[in-house]
Amino acid sequence: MEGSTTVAMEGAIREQVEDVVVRFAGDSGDGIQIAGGQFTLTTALAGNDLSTFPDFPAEIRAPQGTTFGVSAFQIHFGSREIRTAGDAPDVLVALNPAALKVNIADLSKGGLIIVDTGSFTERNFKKAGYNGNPIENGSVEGFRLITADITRNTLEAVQEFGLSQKEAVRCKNMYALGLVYWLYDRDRSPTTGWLNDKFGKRPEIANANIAAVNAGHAFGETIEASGETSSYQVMPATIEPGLYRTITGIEAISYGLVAGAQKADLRMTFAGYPITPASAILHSLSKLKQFDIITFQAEDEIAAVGAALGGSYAGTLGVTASSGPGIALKTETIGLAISVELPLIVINVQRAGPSTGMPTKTEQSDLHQAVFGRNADSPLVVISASTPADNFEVAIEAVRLTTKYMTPVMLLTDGYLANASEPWNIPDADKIPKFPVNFLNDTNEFSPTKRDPVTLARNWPIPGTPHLEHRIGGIEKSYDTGNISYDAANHQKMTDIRKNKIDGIANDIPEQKVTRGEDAGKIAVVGWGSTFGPITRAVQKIRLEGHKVSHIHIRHIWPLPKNLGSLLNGFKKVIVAEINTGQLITVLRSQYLIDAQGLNKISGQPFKVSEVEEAIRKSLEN
Amino acid sequence: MEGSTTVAMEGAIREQVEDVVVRFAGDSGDGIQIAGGQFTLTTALAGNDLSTFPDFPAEIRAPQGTTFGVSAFQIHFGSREIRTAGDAPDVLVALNPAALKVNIADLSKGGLIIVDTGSFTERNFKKAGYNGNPIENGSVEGFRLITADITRNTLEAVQEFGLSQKEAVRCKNMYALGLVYWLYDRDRSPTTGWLNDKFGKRPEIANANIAAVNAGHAFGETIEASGETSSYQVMPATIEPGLYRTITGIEAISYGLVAGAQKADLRMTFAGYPITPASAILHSLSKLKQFDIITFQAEDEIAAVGAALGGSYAGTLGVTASSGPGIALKTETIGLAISVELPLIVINVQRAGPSTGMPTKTEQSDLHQAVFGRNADSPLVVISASTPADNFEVAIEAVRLTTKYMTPVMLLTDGYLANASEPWNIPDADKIPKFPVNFLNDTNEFSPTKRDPVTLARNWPIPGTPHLEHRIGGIEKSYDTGNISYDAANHQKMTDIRKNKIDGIANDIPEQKVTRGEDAGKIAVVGWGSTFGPITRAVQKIRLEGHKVSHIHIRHIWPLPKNLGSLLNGFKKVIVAEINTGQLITVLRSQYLIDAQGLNKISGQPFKVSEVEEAIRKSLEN
Amino acid sequence: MNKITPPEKLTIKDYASDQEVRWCPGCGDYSIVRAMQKTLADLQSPPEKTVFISGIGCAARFPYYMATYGFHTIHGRAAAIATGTKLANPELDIWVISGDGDSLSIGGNHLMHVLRRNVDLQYILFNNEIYGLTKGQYSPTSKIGTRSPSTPMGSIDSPLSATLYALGCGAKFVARGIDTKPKHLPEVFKRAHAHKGASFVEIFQNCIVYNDGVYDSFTAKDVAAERQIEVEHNKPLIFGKEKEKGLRMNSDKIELEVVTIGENEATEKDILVHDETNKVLATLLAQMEGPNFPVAIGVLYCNPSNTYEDAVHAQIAAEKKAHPSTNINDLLRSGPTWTVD
Amino acid sequence: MNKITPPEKLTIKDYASDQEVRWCPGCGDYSIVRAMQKTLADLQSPPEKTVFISGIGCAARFPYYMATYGFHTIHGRAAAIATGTKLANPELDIWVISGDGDSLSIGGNHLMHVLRRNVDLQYILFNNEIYGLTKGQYSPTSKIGTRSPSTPMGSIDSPLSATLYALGCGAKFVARGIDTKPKHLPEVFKRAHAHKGASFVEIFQNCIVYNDGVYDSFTAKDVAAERQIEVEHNKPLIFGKEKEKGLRMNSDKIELEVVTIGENEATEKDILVHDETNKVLATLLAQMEGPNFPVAIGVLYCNPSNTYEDAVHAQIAAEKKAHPSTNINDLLRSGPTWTVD
Ligand SMILES: Cc1ncc(C[n+]2csc(CCOP(=O)(O)OP(=O)(O)O)c2C)c(N)n1
Ligand SMILES: Cc1ncc(C[n+]2csc(CCOP(=O)(O)OP(=O)(O)O)c2C)c(N)n1
Ligand code: SF4
Ligand code: SF4
Ligand SMILES: [Mg+2]
Ligand SMILES: [Mg+2]
Repeated sequence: MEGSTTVAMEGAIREQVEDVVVRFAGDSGDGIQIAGGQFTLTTALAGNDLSTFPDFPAEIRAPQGTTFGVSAFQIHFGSREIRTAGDAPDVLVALNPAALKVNIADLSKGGLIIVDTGSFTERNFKKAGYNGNPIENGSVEGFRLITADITRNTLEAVQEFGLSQKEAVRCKNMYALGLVYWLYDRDRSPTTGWLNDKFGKRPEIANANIAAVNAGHAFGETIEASGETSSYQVMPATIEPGLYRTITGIEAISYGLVAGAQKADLRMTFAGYPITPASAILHSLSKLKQFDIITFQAEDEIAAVGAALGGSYAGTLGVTASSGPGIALKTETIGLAISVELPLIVINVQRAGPSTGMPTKTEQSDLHQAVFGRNADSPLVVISASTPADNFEVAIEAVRLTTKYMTPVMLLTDGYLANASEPWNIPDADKIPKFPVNFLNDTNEFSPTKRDPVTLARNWPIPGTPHLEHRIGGIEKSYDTGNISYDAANHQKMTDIRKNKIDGIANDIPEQKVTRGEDAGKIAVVGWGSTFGPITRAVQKIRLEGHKVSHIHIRHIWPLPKNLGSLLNGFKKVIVAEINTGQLITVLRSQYLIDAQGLNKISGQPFKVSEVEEAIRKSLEN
Repeated sequence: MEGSTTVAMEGAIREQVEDVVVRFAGDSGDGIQIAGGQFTLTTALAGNDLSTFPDFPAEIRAPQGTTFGVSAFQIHFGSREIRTAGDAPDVLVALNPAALKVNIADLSKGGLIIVDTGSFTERNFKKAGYNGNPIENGSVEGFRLITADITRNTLEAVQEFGLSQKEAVRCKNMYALGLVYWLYDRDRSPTTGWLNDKFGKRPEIANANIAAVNAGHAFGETIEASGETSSYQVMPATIEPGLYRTITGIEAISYGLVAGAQKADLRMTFAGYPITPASAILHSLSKLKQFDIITFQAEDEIAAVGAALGGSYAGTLGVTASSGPGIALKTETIGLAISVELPLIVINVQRAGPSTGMPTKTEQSDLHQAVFGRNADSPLVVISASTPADNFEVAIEAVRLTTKYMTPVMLLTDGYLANASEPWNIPDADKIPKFPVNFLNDTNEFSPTKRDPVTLARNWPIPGTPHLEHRIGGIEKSYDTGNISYDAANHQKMTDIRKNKIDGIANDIPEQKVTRGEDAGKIAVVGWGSTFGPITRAVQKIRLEGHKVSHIHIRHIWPLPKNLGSLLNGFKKVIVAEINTGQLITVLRSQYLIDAQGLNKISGQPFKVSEVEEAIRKSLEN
Repeated sequence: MNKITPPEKLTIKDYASDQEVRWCPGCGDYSIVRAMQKTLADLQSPPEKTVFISGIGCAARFPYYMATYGFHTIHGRAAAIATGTKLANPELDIWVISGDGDSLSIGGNHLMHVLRRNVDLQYILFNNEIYGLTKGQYSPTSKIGTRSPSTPMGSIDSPLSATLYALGCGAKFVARGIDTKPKHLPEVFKRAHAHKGASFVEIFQNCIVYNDGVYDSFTAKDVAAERQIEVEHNKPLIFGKEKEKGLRMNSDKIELEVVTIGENEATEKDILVHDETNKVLATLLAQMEGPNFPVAIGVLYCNPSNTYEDAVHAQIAAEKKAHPSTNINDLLRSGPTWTVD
Repeated sequence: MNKITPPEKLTIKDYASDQEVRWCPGCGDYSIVRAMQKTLADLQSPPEKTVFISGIGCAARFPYYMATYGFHTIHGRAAAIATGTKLANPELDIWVISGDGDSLSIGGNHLMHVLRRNVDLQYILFNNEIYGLTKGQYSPTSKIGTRSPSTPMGSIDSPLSATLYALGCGAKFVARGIDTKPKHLPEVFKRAHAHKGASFVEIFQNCIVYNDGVYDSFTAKDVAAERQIEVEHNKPLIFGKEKEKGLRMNSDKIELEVVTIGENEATEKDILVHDETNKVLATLLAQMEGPNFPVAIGVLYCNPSNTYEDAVHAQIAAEKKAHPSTNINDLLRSGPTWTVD
């Protein structure tokens, strides 16, 4: 909580805070993500700005009560602009000892812990690796505490609805949610509505859950009345007017692809192979078949990218998505796509590596792979998303570039962006410009390698078109006829064309803007992808102290925006902040010979605002 | 021919030349490579320095007489140091019209053409795309010509041996060889010996071929006597004393692996999947099983690298080889090798791309893939060979580094280096230092991730060792125990360790030497791999003109030699010459912020000396 | 656009492209390309709807020689790419062309899945029991003992039977042909084409350069009649110069045996009648090898079932019916929203 | 080095590692790991020579729980990696552990080749007809109509039969087991272990979270006797609560039929006797599916042949004999040389 004042409210006195970070945590069977989702929705409706971060366990369903089975959901909300899910939780809801164990170290100083004492049994202490009851043995010293036997209270509250014991216990998350609703004075009706909707066919479950929410809320009022704890208020933020929804990165990317395909006037062939965290795109598009989307779960990543390319060959928009190890498998086929110059979108939802690494943790370490990771001189377009909602725009941009330039486009997003959600000012899709594809059907002097003189894109004749029968393939082809050619000069020409085509795209993308701060100055903090939130907040804070520090966030990784070199040259120092050992920095240093310094973190976690702040401060001092 | 004087010889007057480039060309069934090979051996025995370049057609056996079925073999030899196969042939032997058509443009001004008029038929003109007889229609204007009905002459010469027509015609290449032997006053006995050896079981074939050699030679003497043409002499070069042989890159790399494995005291598991031009390593090692080499033709490249890694896991030296598209397929498994820290040598015999590209043509365009081409932060060692024979040393270095540092090593060579041959001063293998591997068998405080404090290499416990049973895998593992770990700080630590281990190898490789020239000066021409020959010759020539230009050739691409940055900083200008659109240059610019300029060529052909010279001259002027 | 009036009837020549053929002289691939051109002419396949998709290898050069659409892709992946193409446009008539290395070494998995899924295309495997394009290494179908550059002491792994593999993968149409049978081969192609679903055809193809004569034991003119059996649905399984031999089921041993009609009490009634819908019979036929058995060619198995692309598009159609709006604004506004003003 | 005296006899516990098991409570994998630990104890397998190599998936976590050597590799590639390990050290006793996705989706090709080559190892496929680890997408063995996150309208492609696939790949040992049969499973494992060559074992495994009860139709206690048939070499193929049913060959249709002994003139003599060396019989047994047929478990096929690693090392031994020098200097000096002085 960064700023807090106390205001008199109707009935009670609520402390007013500018922003708060709440983390719900419990066993993976405890419904933590659902509670988090509901709290997010309610908070958005209350007019706060917010950002969320779900943190799933790596295991499907680890044995109950173990530390590796803990699931968590963090939300940061406030009356000011919120850009990250928050460095450290102010409130931790711990539904079992393991959840406490795993999360307590992150809690902010003097933070509030809500525990379900009903789960604080000897067995669970042992499973969590506690020696005795942590509430009693000093483990929670320095924190404020609300203890409630949430399990028992929930069972009591739902008793009348005649659920099974298992079903009844499952309402625990709603009790905890009700309690946090009380803590921040939230309206319970959106959740009530959602529950009635969701369990329409089993009203007893809906009612039980509603009763649990209410019981949790009532519990809060009771302890408040007893003076034990007080509740807070977070005023609405000043938010641009519009129609809003919360959107996860996965939703945004899926909707962006659908919108992009429509703008291009193309059907879509999406082929994927399940892999965490990219599978969700396949799942989400599988439910949108009415938009003329073929979704295909292939036998592996090679088949997936192959089928996507085959789909492009036939005249649909071929798209595939995976994560690092899967992308590695796709590179040979991406090379073919470069050689035959067909559209292809390859989405990489990056995760921590190398190899299997930590599939559920985030990282930005596939930029080298995207830009350089193929055999031969095989340039393609690389773009990246920087917030969950940004995936929407970036996906549309990917469709635009892949179809206009007949080139594969690699879209980099990551596990954090994919799962996190943010409120989104829903754009008017009708206002997004169209870029319809025109398949060739002019048989005049036909050659499959004929190019647009400006974009250098080859034309796109598709099978099924009479009189344009032709052959394409991965062997080097004649610039003129498209037939196989081993001619030395021709190979030079084709290599140059492939390079120039991609380089030329720099003329067709927006110039690099400065996200925050001046166009020149002391320090530019450069980022890309999901570091957007922490960097922009850190720069904001440092700027409030009066320093000329700017934030530059790059969407187009390859080719880079035309003005980027001169822009960066306007700063005394350039810091490149990345969740990797230094990858964008390689590109920037080699392109612009700028002595940029890296700020790097590779722990499977996003940057904290304080980490970026500290790095900037250090740099200011030197 | 760069310098030429005329000297009186016994009987005849032979013009003495410093160096000559001869290209044999004909249909792929004409035995061109054999003639070239024999000429090479004889030339080496005559004491010339030399370099060769075979150029195979892409097709297995293209229809006779077509331009795409032309096979060629070029040899450059001289009385001075020879570093390249020569920019332009002085002599072209064209066994059919197609061979003339394909090669004539490369011929040096006023060069000599030897044609087999027996193949100059209307049908063959048409197949070659000639409109009429090129000898008569001005196509060979400006060149000198020796015409001989080689086909008929050969048939006559071998008549007495009773061969079939097909077998008899096959002796044509020997006739042509005999003629060129005459031209350069070569001893025929090595070829005679070789023929007797090779056709030991069919002496009539040996004798017919010998007769053809002699007939060709006699034909030369006849036309010389008639004054039509004169022959030449190339004096022996000053060559370091020693025992010599000619060696191709493939042989060198195979022998290097065998020697390296012996020095490491390891058996070898070589697993490959055929691909041009890398298959030859599999072929060559398949014949060396007595050295305790398991060769395995896998079902694909993924299986090949997998089996190699499985071989390393079991305690042998795992090696795999492929070319660009195949390497692309291997990258996921290379990531696993990085994660589990096992030895693994991955050889990339680079070829022209992207995709299938031009499999029989050379290129250096997989450096980006080698250094950067994997998902996640996954550093490994990259080294490269610069001449055919150099592959030997580099292969040994690969074995040393992979075993000492428990890391995959990528060895870059290319199609040119693999197929080309050069005379080799055979080293004494006994003098090569040993670096025996010690498998762990100490059970004391055992952990599979325990490291050597200096090299940071983990120890190598192999299955079969009692009491060291343990599990490894691609999931992130605890620094301390090696067990699966999703801990944030641990991932940071492991990522750092992986990086530091590879970075630290810079302390264990030779400092960068300057190949030719001073340690500082006006221009450094930097190269790597097979550009060695043309660069060094070009620099030599420019230096003879008095310019302070140096040649720096890099073997260790990653990590780079410790002193390289400061070395390069000593030059006003740095030119990086590569057969790609600029890949080493990316690394050098990003590492050292040096404004290096690229000299690039991507035509599937090596640099010509003149091209490098010209670039240096241009740079000197500016 | 130029107005081109298509000729009344397309001839074999109309299906041949203008590209110079680059196989070795004498290669079995020549007769296969001719058989294919004949097939298309017989079928009057519209060139613009016909697509040849291949991997890499000598065989995979095939598309260049056809005056249709063609995609020469990468090694082993043609089936996967073709699947995408067929899903994207089910109207296209797709032929996948592949070699034994392309299909059964690197591409074995994609072959399996395209057959299992029953994507409606024709998969033609040119089996020359060798890697031609890479200069003669042994392949997964090479006989044990094959000496090749990578197996100088002879290969040691048992060959895979392409046909048995296809059956094991759940193929619904499995047939065999021989490069040198210019009349039989187009008929096999036509059956494959007529079958809706994935049709698998193995062609025994001679590689004159690296594996010459590998099928001589049953393709050589003088032995063919004794060593081949052309199977036909509902016809007795007989062969031999005089059609005097036949296949009989030994039900105790559950295996086939060769009998000569009239000898050892074998009558015509004993001879099995080919039932191309019986998978076990197809397996038995596919297993037959010389010298004791004839090699079976023709349609060993044909048992149609629903195709993958039909089901895919049926789901799309159903969803379109269930959710008629394709307005992006509707999509973006689905779920809870709120207004800030 | 510490001197550790091995206990007289290793117990089941000695084969369990100290790692916390991370499968979902109730997962079928638990009983399989127990069955394996029992098997190793029964065999007294030396832990230091025993290696578990797995791909990725829930099943592939298996090696962590065994107190032997273990390599958790990458998705689909365990067979290839294990092949290298076995070639490098034939003394090792290798078990490959894999799921239906790992083996039959991404890894189908490597599975085929390891079986075809007959590398001496045990390949254990945990078939739960679903992708467990990635949260429940349908797999190549999922039944048509399977609703999963990637097939919300139900899957449409025909499932592959793992066992038929293995037979089509030329496997020499093919067996089946069920996770919930703690006595039968170790016996199957032991047979697989005893077989020299690649042994393929499919285990029907219940994924309680994403595909619960998928095998209930033949594994549920009340129906098991009627819906399963435990096959044993040389024993009649009978099943049923009272062992009253059996399998009979219908040689006209070349198919199996279920008969009840004593009914419709069926006698014990009609009942087929299992011959595990007959591949066609194995195919017939593997094809059987409910509700009309029982599901066959046990060793369907076992027909040993030379192993790959034996042949590899025999060639090496032969070459060592033929060329005894392993002096590098000799190697470098082979072929023409000349001296410059
Ligand atoms: C990824 C990849 N690996 C390897 C190769 C090399 N390669 C080309 S064709 C081929 C095998 C050809 O054999 P087959 O499929 O039987 O076709 P054939 O030439 O015999 O017709 C191989 C290994 C390649 N082009 N790409
Ligand atoms: C190259 C690659 N692709 C995809 C994945 C994601 N992935 C992990 S396990 C798995 C499938 C698991 O299914 P199965 O093999 O049936 O094992 P189960 O979890 O059911 O035991 C997938 C797709 C991966 N780890 N690596
Ligand atoms: S190598 Fe063999 S398969 Fe290839 S073209 Fe030549 S003869 Fe045909
Ligand atoms: S997801 Fe299924 S297979 Fe995986 S551990 Fe859980 S129950 Fe077992
Ligand atoms: Mg072949
Ligand atoms: Mg599974």
